[in-house]
Amino acid sequence: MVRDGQAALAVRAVSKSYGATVALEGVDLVLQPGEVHALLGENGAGKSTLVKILSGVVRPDGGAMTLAGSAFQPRTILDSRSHGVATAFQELSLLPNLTVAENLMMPRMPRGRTGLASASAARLAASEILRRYDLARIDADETVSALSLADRQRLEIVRAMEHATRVLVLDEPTAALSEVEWLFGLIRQITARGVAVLYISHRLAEVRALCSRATVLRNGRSIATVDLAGASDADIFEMMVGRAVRNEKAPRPLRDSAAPASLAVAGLAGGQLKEVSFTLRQGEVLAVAALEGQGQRDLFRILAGLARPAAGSIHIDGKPTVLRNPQGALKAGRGIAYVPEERKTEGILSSLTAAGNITLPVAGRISRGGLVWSGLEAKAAASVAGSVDLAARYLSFPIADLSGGNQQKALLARTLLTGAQTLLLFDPTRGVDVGTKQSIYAAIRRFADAGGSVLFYSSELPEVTDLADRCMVLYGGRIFAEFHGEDLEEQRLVGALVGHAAVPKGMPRKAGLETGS
Amino acid sequence: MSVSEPKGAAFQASADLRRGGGISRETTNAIIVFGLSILLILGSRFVSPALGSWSQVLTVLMLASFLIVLSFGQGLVILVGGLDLSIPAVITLGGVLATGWAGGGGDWYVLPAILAICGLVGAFNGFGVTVLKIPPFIMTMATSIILASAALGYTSGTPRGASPAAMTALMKTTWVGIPVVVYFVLLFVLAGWLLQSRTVFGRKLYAIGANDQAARVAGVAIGPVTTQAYVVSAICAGFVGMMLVGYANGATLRMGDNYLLPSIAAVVIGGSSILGGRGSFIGTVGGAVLLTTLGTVIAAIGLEQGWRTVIEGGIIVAALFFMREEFFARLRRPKRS
Amino acid sequence: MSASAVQPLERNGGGRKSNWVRALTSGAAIVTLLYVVLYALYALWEPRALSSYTFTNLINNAAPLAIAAAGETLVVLSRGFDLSVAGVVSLTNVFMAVWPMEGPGGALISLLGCCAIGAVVGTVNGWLVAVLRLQTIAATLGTMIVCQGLALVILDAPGGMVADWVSYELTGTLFGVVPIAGLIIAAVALLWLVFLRTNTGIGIYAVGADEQAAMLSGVSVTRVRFAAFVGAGMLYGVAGFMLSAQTATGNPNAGAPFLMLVFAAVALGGTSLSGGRGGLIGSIVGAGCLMLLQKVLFSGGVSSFYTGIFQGFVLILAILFGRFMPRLFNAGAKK
Amino acid sequence: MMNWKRIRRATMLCTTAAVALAGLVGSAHAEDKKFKIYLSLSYSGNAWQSEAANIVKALAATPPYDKQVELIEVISGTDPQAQISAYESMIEAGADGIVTFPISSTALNRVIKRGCEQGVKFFTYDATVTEPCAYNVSYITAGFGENSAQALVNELGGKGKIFLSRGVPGNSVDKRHTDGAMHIFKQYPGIEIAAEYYSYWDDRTTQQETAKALAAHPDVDGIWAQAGEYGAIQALQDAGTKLVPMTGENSNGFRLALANPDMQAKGLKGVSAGSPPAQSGYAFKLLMEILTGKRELEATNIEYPLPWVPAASVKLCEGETFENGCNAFPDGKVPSSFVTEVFNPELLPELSLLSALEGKPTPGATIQPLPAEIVKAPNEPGINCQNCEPPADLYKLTKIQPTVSP
Repeated sequence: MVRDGQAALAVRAVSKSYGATVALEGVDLVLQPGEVHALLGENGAGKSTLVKILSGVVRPDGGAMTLAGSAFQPRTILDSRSHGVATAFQELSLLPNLTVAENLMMPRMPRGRTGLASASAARLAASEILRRYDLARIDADETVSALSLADRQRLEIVRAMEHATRVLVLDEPTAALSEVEWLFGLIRQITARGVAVLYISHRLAEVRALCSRATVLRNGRSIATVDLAGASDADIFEMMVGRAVRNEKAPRPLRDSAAPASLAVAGLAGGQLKEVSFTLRQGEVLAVAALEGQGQRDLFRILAGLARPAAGSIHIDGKPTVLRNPQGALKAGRGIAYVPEERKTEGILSSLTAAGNITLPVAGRISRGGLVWSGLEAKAAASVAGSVDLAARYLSFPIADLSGGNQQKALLARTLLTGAQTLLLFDPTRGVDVGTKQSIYAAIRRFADAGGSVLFYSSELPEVTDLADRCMVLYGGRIFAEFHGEDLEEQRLVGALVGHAAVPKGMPRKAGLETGS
Repeated sequence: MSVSEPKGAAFQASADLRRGGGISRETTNAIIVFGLSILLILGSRFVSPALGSWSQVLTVLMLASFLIVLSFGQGLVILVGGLDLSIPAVITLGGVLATGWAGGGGDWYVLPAILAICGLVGAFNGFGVTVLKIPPFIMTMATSIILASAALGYTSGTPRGASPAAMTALMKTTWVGIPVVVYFVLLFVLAGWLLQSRTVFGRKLYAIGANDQAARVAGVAIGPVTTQAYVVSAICAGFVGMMLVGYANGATLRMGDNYLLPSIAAVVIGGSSILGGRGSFIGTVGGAVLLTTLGTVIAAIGLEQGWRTVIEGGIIVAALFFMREEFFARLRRPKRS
Repeated sequence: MSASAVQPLERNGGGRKSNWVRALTSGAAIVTLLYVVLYALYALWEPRALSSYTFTNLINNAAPLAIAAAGETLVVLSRGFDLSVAGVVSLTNVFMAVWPMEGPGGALISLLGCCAIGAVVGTVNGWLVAVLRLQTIAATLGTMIVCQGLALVILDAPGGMVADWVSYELTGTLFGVVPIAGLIIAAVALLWLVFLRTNTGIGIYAVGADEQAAMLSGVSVTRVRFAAFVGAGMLYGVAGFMLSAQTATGNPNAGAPFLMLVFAAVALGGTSLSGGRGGLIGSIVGAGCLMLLQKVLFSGGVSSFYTGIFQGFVLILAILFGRFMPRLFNAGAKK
Repeated sequence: MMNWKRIRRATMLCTTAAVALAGLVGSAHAEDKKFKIYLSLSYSGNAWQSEAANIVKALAATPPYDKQVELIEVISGTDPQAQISAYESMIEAGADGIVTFPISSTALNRVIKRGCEQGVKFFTYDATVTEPCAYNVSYITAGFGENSAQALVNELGGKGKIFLSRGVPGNSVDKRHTDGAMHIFKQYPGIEIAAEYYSYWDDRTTQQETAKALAAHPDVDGIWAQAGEYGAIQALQDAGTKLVPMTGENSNGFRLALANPDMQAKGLKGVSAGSPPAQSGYAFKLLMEILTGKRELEATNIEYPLPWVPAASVKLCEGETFENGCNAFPDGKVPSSFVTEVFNPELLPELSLLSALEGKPTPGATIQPLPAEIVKAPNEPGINCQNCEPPADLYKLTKIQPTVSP
């Protein structure tokens, strides 16, 4: 055991309650200088609260923290930053209406000769920072809202790194990044300077690649700090979940390729989508794999009725269909339901209960005499809650009070309850913990086995290979490659994602020449 | 803008353990406003011994009836994250048409027809807000200006005629010693509460107000539903115009002017979020009753108008203070050793 | 507030606009274009519109609303609504009329007094909203009513006399051509440009766009909110000062007409009522447009019974126009 | 880049639209030479305002004025700035005279002075301005407050609880009336003012505010009201108890009530006095006589007589005008909110009900000359002059004498 005095950061017996709710209780955590330390735990285990305490957003009720031996009690973000502790937040703390330069300089702009904030000085300083982090292609004058989600995440990371002289906290830094080498390189550089990194991620592969030790949180307590080399995935999962998790790949029977098509798309274009044709059959789970910004978002939004295609045709259950809006999509053929990418902005209705969220699209169906009865609502919600493994007691809670994983389960339950036979799932397990992932996978498989069709996009390749019957790789707005059966394995996918794999027949070569984002 | 924050998305304590603790915030709010009203009525005995009586309660309910009906509509619009500034103009429209077309007698179908016309104004608001995407504040303000001008032109400045018989009956008769309008208000409150809290329509309004993009993804037809909220608001305002005509037996073009801010205040004091997605009609009713009670008590104190106004403003701020989230959190939080 | 339900497909990187296109399609530029068009119409019907006398009148007329709208913009940008504008204008107007102070020195003291009144009200608003976290529209409704009451306490009927120096010099011209009121507006605009280049100035945009993210970026949301309300209050004070110069007398209800007009001016000036986008200069010109519109309708001989119909539709059309122009340019820039 | 093309196209679009609009609306100019007279209202929408405006319109359409006058009505709203702006526009448009209901007694002074310097004649009616170059035609100085207060005191026998139903807070007319009334009430220690509230000169508001006051003081003995008085009667009726003596202004409903035996039996007594819309007609005719050279008159304050109709004097009109001393119209002919004092057989014989209701001239009528004499109003600081001394007997009673001693 190392003494706290030598540690970059030592957290001892920190606790925090919100009203009657205990978020953290007796959490211990020690980071050594130059170490990348993983913080693991399910959603709701208290990771975010700990991050907020470290960043000075929230003050703990009890416990002590020391930074390089001296007491550390940050009271604001700036306070903690001035001590060399900086955080890249999961919910991105960038201001969409300000420029890249302003965001990077926030909250204090560099001054010009007049003593006033100078746009040119900010631009210069920002460009210099961007260059150092290998992001010179981002224009410092661009407003952040014009950047892709991945670039915003990069910016968030860069900003934290700029201020982290002692401790860098990265909360789900790869949620929107499809390639991680850039980040890993930066982390190696910064740890070489002696900065400690607290790395929070649900992707165990990443964690193993980066970190030597990990601290596991469960129900607001720190369960253990383990040497990752000496712990198997199963061990870690068990610590996180408190029970053993089975994680073998279920053998999938080969799909009947003659099953009727539930969704057929031809020549679809719009936004970044150039020309996409494919068929999704009943009982099939079809994955879309792509790097950030290859048109997958447009594809899903068009199919969900949220955006209009510029060209192309959509057949649903054999009938040509024009999708005007989501309610139209729900009614088209046997129904298309969508689980959106951004839970917070497009998913949950924060002031409603979980049950209210789940039953919203079918509120008309479950009403009696024009009125919604809470009993009927609860019954309807409970009927699907089980199939996504959502505990029934959560149904009456405001959904905003649930963890991200349970929110995601509720959203999936909502699509199931609509009775739609085609599901569009955009990154359904983003920011979701291991246990929840398994529940979601199981729900998706059950749905497909019962004859439903699923089109999903995922930023995690293991998810694609585990779950999908077939996978299309989108590149430059087109379907660049397609894999199924034996071919569906990570190595091949990785190549195709960046456009470097052996080009399948009939694909124009030039697509491979364009560089990824 | 490509990413917009959901309304009122606060920092979530992402612990599944956190919970509401039995009573919802809306209920507590409503209890607080009603409690304040009752306290005010009881306390007003100190101002005048005649106050605090049953007849004062009846007077308050009768005078509050206008505000209750109005703020129901305003509340629905606020629930979807909008604001209806056209209320005064629509009140006038309802009043002017009621006296002009149905004054004294008139055919029974005239009153619904007038409400339908008011509904059209609401549809116009809804059209501007949902299709043209004009901010509700501006759209309804423009409607208000247009409508006021049209009413001025239509009447050349003087509304004619008297109250329709039905409205006079509603406002002037009593049944078992209680004004008929009080029964009406009780029924209206029940119906309004059901509509807002228990119907599919109400549910959709909450959804839109909470997060319109998410509601859209969930298959809620944002445009039509939002428009309906404006239509309901306009119909309520038009009906209040007719009630006022029944009450005072005649219309003027400025009869709605003093109702705009109270209609918003009642909703907000009742605990609704001005950003939408939160609130209950019962709370709003409490807000309307509180404001009206305040009016009767203030009318009875012998202070200069200026100071009375100061007190009125102060009480509004105080009511908001008690309605704060933090205040609730403190109420709910059990004492910890 | 309302929905931007239909989102354009997200642009990733491409379609970048150059700075000058951005400037030209900003709210301020569009509303300025509107102003020019309205002025052209006015001049067409009323040749005297081009005289410096008329122009001075126009500026004098618009100055109080323009400055009040400028103040409101600060609050709106930080995602709030400030109804106290009506109260502060009434209160300062009454202050000016009940305690007139002669001469340039007196005017300066009066101005400082007005600013101080505004600052106090702004501080109360800031405390209610930023510290106690009350809803802006409701909290400022309360302070507005309190201020209106205080104005009535000080002066229970229109009357009093504003100092001659204030009412003559501030409505006059410099060198016979430059309206003094215009200079004061220009000074406000200049202060804004300076303020824009302070941390708090940028912070207002940050808070208006996303309070949460702003806080996580290290912006002190409380301080920024406070600054917005105090700054707004002071500008309302200046607006009351200018109104007093123009009417030369006190009226305890003087501020009431500002309540709705400032928001119309702000929206017309291209500031998003849901915060984070827009600017103060647009609001100033927007206020000018509202005042000019009255003149245009008058000179156009529109029957008084129907001017409201025109005003309402102009408001709607102007907002649509403001939305349509950037698209026009965007389409151009993409080719 | 095609930006310039875009800009040009946009600009052209705007200009075309502007020119088209100009052609559409701007054709109303350039008639043969008539007196250009503006009727400037602050707001419109209640019976009083539109009757006053209608009277001017009717007179302007009555021969020979119909050939001599181009009358343009402008309604600028309750915002003094808007009225300032409207006056400025009128001056620029070459107005000969402006007949106006000013929104503020002081805020408009500057622009009025500027107008006077350019030769524009300003005639205010009812409400006044303190700028000395304007002509104020008003009953305000005629003592509505003190006379009606004395009448109420007389009815109450010098003691009782009363309500004051006032006008608009912060308004100078309301203040003048109330000051006058308080001057009387203060002399009677037996008079207790139980409640004082603002009713905005509106029936509906009066009714609601009176209802609130009644909740606190059901034992009220009398009501002193400004315009909106009919609402107070309705509030008393709603409360279902009794009626009490009250004074108020000139609504037809109030006069009918005063004369109604049933209501008298329940306790209603009182006087109808107050603001006559006919002032506007008098102001307009004075303006025309000056413009047409029939009269020389230095700018001054002109008093319009205070109408005074106690219950016993209420007399229904058979026809369309005030004839044979009648002063109210039967129920059904006009709404209860109709302000009856629209006629003046002496000053405005040209008018009929048609004129007051619709602004149309009386068929066959021609403009009759005004009596040569005018009644000069006393100085009242803040009302019709600034920095002036009020007469010592400012609140002297003219219509009624005290019948009870304090």
